[in-house]
Amino acid sequence: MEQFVTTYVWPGLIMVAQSLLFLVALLVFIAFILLADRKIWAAVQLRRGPNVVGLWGLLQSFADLLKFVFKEPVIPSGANKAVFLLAPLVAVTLALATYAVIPVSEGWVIANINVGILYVFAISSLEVYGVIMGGWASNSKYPFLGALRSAAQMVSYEVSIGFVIVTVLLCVGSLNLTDIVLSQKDGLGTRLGLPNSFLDWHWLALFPMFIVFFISALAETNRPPFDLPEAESELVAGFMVEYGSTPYMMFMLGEYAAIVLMCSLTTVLFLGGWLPPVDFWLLNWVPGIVWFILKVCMVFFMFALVKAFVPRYRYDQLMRLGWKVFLPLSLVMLVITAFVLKLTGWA
Amino acid sequence: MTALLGSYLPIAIFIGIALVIGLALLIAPFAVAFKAPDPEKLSAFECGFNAFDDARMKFDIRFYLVSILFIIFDLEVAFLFPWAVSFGDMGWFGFWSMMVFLGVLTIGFIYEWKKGALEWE
Amino acid sequence: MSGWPILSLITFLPLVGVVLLLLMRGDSEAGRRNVLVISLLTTIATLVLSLVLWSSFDNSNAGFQFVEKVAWLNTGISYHVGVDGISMLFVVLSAFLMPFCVIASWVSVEKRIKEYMIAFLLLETLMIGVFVALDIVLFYVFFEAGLIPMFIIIGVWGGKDRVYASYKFFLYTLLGSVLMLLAIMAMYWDAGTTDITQLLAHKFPAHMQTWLWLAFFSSFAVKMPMWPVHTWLPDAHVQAPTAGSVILAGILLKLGGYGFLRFSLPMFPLASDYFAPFVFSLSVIAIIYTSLVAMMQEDIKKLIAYSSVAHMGYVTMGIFAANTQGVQGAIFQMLSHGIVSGALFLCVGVVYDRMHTRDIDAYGGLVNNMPKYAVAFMVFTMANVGLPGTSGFVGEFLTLLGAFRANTWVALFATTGVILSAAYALWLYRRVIWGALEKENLKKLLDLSPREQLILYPLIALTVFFGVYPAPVFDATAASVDLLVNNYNAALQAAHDVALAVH
Amino acid sequence: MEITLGHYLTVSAILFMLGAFGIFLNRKNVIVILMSIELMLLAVNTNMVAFSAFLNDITGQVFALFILTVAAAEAAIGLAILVVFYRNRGTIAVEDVNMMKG
Amino acid sequence: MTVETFIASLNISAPELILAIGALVLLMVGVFSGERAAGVVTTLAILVIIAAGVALGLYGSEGTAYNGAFVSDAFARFMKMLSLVGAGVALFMSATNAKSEKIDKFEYPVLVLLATLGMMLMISAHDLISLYMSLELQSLALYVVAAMNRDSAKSTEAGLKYFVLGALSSGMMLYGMSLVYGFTGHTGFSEIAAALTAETRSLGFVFGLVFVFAGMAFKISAVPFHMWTPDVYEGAPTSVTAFFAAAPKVAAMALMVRTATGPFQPVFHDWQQIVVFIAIASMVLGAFAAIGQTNIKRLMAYSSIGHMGYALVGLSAGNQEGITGVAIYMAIYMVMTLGSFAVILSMRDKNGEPLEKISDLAGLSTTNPMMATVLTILMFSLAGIPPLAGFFAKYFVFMAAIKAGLYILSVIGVVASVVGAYYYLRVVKIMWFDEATTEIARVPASLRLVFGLSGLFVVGYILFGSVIGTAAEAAAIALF
Repeated sequence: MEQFVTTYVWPGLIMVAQSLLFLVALLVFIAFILLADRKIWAAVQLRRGPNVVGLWGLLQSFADLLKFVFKEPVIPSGANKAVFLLAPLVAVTLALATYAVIPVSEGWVIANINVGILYVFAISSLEVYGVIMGGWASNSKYPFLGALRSAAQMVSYEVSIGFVIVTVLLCVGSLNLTDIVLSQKDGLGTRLGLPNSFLDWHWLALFPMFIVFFISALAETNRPPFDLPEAESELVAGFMVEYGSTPYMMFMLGEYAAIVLMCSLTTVLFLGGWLPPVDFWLLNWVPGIVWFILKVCMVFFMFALVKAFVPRYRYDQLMRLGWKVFLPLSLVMLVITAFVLKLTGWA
Repeated sequence: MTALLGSYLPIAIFIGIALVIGLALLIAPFAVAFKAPDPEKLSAFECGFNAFDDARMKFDIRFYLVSILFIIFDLEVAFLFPWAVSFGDMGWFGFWSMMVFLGVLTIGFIYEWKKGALEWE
Repeated sequence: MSGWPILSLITFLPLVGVVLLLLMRGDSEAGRRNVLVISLLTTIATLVLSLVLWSSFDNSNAGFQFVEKVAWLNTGISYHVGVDGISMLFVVLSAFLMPFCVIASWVSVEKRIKEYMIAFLLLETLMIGVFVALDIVLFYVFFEAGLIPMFIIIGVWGGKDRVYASYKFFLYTLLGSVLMLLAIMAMYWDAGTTDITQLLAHKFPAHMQTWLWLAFFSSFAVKMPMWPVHTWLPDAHVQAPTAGSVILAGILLKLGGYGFLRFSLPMFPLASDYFAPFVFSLSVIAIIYTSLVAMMQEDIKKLIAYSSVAHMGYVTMGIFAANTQGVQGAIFQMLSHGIVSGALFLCVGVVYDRMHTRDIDAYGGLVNNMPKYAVAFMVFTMANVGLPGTSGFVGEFLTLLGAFRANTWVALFATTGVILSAAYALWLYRRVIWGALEKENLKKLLDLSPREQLILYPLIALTVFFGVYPAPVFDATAASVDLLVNNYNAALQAAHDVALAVH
Repeated sequence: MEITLGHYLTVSAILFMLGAFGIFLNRKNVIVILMSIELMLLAVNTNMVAFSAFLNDITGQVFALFILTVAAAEAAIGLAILVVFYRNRGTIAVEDVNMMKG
Repeated sequence: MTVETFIASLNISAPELILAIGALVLLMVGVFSGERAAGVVTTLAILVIIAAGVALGLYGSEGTAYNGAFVSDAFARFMKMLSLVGAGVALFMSATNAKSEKIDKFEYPVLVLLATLGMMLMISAHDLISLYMSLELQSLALYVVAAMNRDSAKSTEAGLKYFVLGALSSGMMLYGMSLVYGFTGHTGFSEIAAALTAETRSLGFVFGLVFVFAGMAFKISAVPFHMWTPDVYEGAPTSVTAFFAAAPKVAAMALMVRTATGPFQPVFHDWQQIVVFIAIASMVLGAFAAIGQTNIKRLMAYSSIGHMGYALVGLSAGNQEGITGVAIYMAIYMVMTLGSFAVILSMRDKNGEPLEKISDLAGLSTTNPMMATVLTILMFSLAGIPPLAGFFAKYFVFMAAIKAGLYILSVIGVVASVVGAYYYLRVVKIMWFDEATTEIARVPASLRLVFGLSGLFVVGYILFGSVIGTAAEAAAIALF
């Protein structure tokens, strides 16, 4: 009995506590990221953005949460009720579930499994289900079309993302995300004789892939300039037209969770995860999680700027970019990377 | 606790908790919010009309095409994963094997391209 | 022996005719004549060759002569041909009847003469092939291939129910022979060869013999045809064109009898002995029952067809009597029946060409304006009945004699068949030939044309000749038959000894 | 409770049967048939991987990977044929796949 | 794998490589020159097949390749040659009717090449994995080819049915393979055989065996897995049906023979029962179900079901004679089928519309004697009447069955062949005994060439049959 407690109950409780802590922190982080998104956008347009709730509007997201909770949940009469409600749940659960394998610092990861990147890839592939279910269950034309577009867009860019990830894997030789980060301690820069620094990270060695990944991430998460599915002028609000109250909010939450995840992945794959930019004692002393969050924020800042700066794509342009530019490009890069690695023996 | 359980149980717990949070959010308004449904409110969104027909209509064949292409390419990626992971342990033979595979894939890709499967407009 | 492959020549000479015919056009009047002339010349050449064969045949040799053997299909099967006393005369008979068929078809076949002749010449090759084959698979190939041209002949140029008749003919025969095919395979695995000469020397185990015998019986009995699987024959005969009937009755029926002689009796002596009572019963039933049925017929051809079944009953009876008289008689009966029944069908053809009906009631009093025809018809009717002095008598008498030696009761019942056959044959003759010429359309009929005389007179001569002087036939067959019967008895004796020794 | 090979085999057998029955008993929609086929292949993969693990032999997993790919190709072709069929007939109900009988 | 063994492997699989590369190149040729390239690509595809045939015939070295996953022996070469001939001739015939059947797309020859490649690999498969992959390569190409005429409801329905049942059978076969793998621990054929010899087979393995054979029975359309055949034969464009009836059957049969006599040889008594059962069922059903048919393509479908039953008789004997018989049977069957389909392809009225009813052949012997003669010969041959080739096909398989003591099987088989003869006779009857009703348009020279040659083959088998017999025997010896 006692043995059962020590081998199962305690570790289990610890896991629950860790997960809970991580999730709460994540949700809070997302809340501020949401605010940041609005603030940045506003700043680019020389507006103020939300500034009423709390100091500088810092509590805006929490206010929104309350607002949504107290809104009337409407389920359209023609909708398939179960699926209609399941869709946001699927969207948000999957978006959050992916974080289980993201290492925010050395050892700071919920599950340090050895097929981490596969897990991420698999779960993020599933996210399209939430969209499809929502669009289909609404039984309305706009959501239906929005869902189709959304799904087609997500899967199109998923392919390129897959190739990009494979390129990174070529350099690392492991599917474990922690290993991927650690392998960036000495990369291109070290091989060229420089000290350990941000030049070792994959963004430099695999620069084109970094760009492809970044843009694909935008498309994958339906961010502008690829927010066709939600194009307000065309499809009102895409697959979530019929949603209101927390179900709607859950889609938004899922979306931002996915965005942050993409930022985290960019960080892990290309920006050295929690590693400090330069191998310098002072910087090494700073906890890894700080560097990680800083990098995620930096990537998100780019996301937000893109949203603010770049005009929206047409749907055909979007598909063309995905299939006719990124796919061949990433394929060629993959081959070149493999060839160079084999030739230099760096793999 | 076995190693397998040790590394995958956290994921299950994590997903479980995420699910609980999601459920809580989903149920909250049903518990606390004011409800006054009426037929207009519950009808599907349409530009000022009642819906003409079932919304689950025929749609463009190209969506099917995209899904089929996705299936194909995503699986190629599935093949690439193990190859990439063990890339360092392989010699040139492993490299060229995959190049042949990708070559065939590329030919298929060129075929699609020329056939216009990738055109949207 | 003679150094040149005479058997192959006889067998495949008709094929040369086929090739020539294929190159011609048979549509026009001239083309038609060319077709007929070529066919006739081919068949006559074959006949001449076959007579050469007979003349150079060594009567004292009981084994196979004129043997040719070439490896074929590299699987143990060989192209192996040769004749002995039993088969040689059948070759001659086949070659002999063909020219008559060609002449008989001279005007009666109106459409598609070229295809018709091609089918006939093919059939000739295949029939002769059956008799000369000394490899059991080769035998089977020839045996069954004959179905194809015959099917087409009955189906295309036959009477109004030709489709039904051709199907029945084809499927009955096929069903019988495929079982034989399996038996042939089993024999191969037991004996390790498909060579008939070696198979004849091989002793098949007793239990196996039973099954093999039954399988062969299923094929030959249908072909023969024996009661109760004879029903295809009347249909086929009635519907077939005249020449088709001639070939059918004259030669194809003999394949069954030949098969019994070549395979069942010598290769499975124990089973043959065991089943002999069974065959006797069937034969007697065939003789009596089909004779009775023949009496009831309204159709001349059908009547003759049933009479053929009855006559074949004598043949099976003679064969399974398994003594010299019986076997000799059976062979002779087959040859004789080949000529006589063929001739009878030709006679029917003569009036059919004029009247286009075969109803007995449609005729009567033909003797008045067709005296030559009446004479010819009479001779063949008598021969069919088995009147002494015609070839029919010799065969029937000998088979009865043989049966008598084997089983008195069988002989007794079979003899009643003779009386019955006299009854229906004479009745037929009376109704068709005798009486007053009352029917209007019959009055215009002309007597035999020169062409018809050319067909019928030689056959009359032959019928009488063999009736009076059967020796040439017996001379040829004697040695082989003796060998066959001796081996048969020796095998039985040996088995008997073994059985005794075991007890 | 130890999970043995038998458990895996049972699960996959059940899955396989579900797939097979899905094909034979389904009278509604061809898509369901396609899904049933996928289910069958999934059962096979379960088998393969289970055997592979218990035999300590990598072949089964390699095989499973191949099956995955082929299954996808098969699904793609099946969908394509289904689309063409739908264009011609305007329906994908199982009972309407009946032009030819006998 | 060292460079030397790899080069050797490439050498051994040279014909396959030619086909594979050829298919890819032709795909590119086709797609870059647009739709009008169909004719050119078809011609080139035939050339590729010929090249593969030459490579196979002249330079084909024997041995195992790719770490034992691929084997080339006399048996493989014999069957591959058949497949290549079947595919090549089918492609050759398709050219004449491509336009009217709406298969004049360059994808068609490419798919045929790919399917042929699949067949070649199937025949040479020496490992469950390579077996499965090649089988699927073939099947996937065939599914598409069946639905090639996209605008025809019948063609797409044929494709759909073929796909659903084909996928089902693949699934079953695969499930069987997984059990075989699991209970023997190997996927290589030699290793499986060794494992089965070393220890008694388990119940799980027997299950797997049954599933594997069921899957293969489907591919050769043996009863009770034949349901797709009539519909696919009828629905698919006739040129495609001609292809279906010839090459894939050969390859699938070869596959069945190889697995039965290779990895599963130690459990001969287990699979013999299965094979005997499906052989009997196929022969009987093929014979009886064909009787009522009015569509000649359906008739050919049931005919092929029956013929597969006969070929299986040889396999069920399980001895070397049996395998020789199967090899000869498949060779002869293929020629007969191709010839028959050449005739069926020639059946079109004055407007070029295809005719498919058997009654449309009425009076063919007067309107087109040559065609009628050839079809008659082919029908009699299919019925197994000597001296035509079809007889010898049956002869050799039944010979083996008798040797193996399968008397009941043989009797049922020959009786079924008599019943089968009935419907072949019906075709002959309609051609020769009935009056002409429809006039058949002029037959293109290429089709005349094909059915003429097949007629000559069928008749001339008695003369040169030993050539095929010797090759088949060598092929069978290679398996024992």
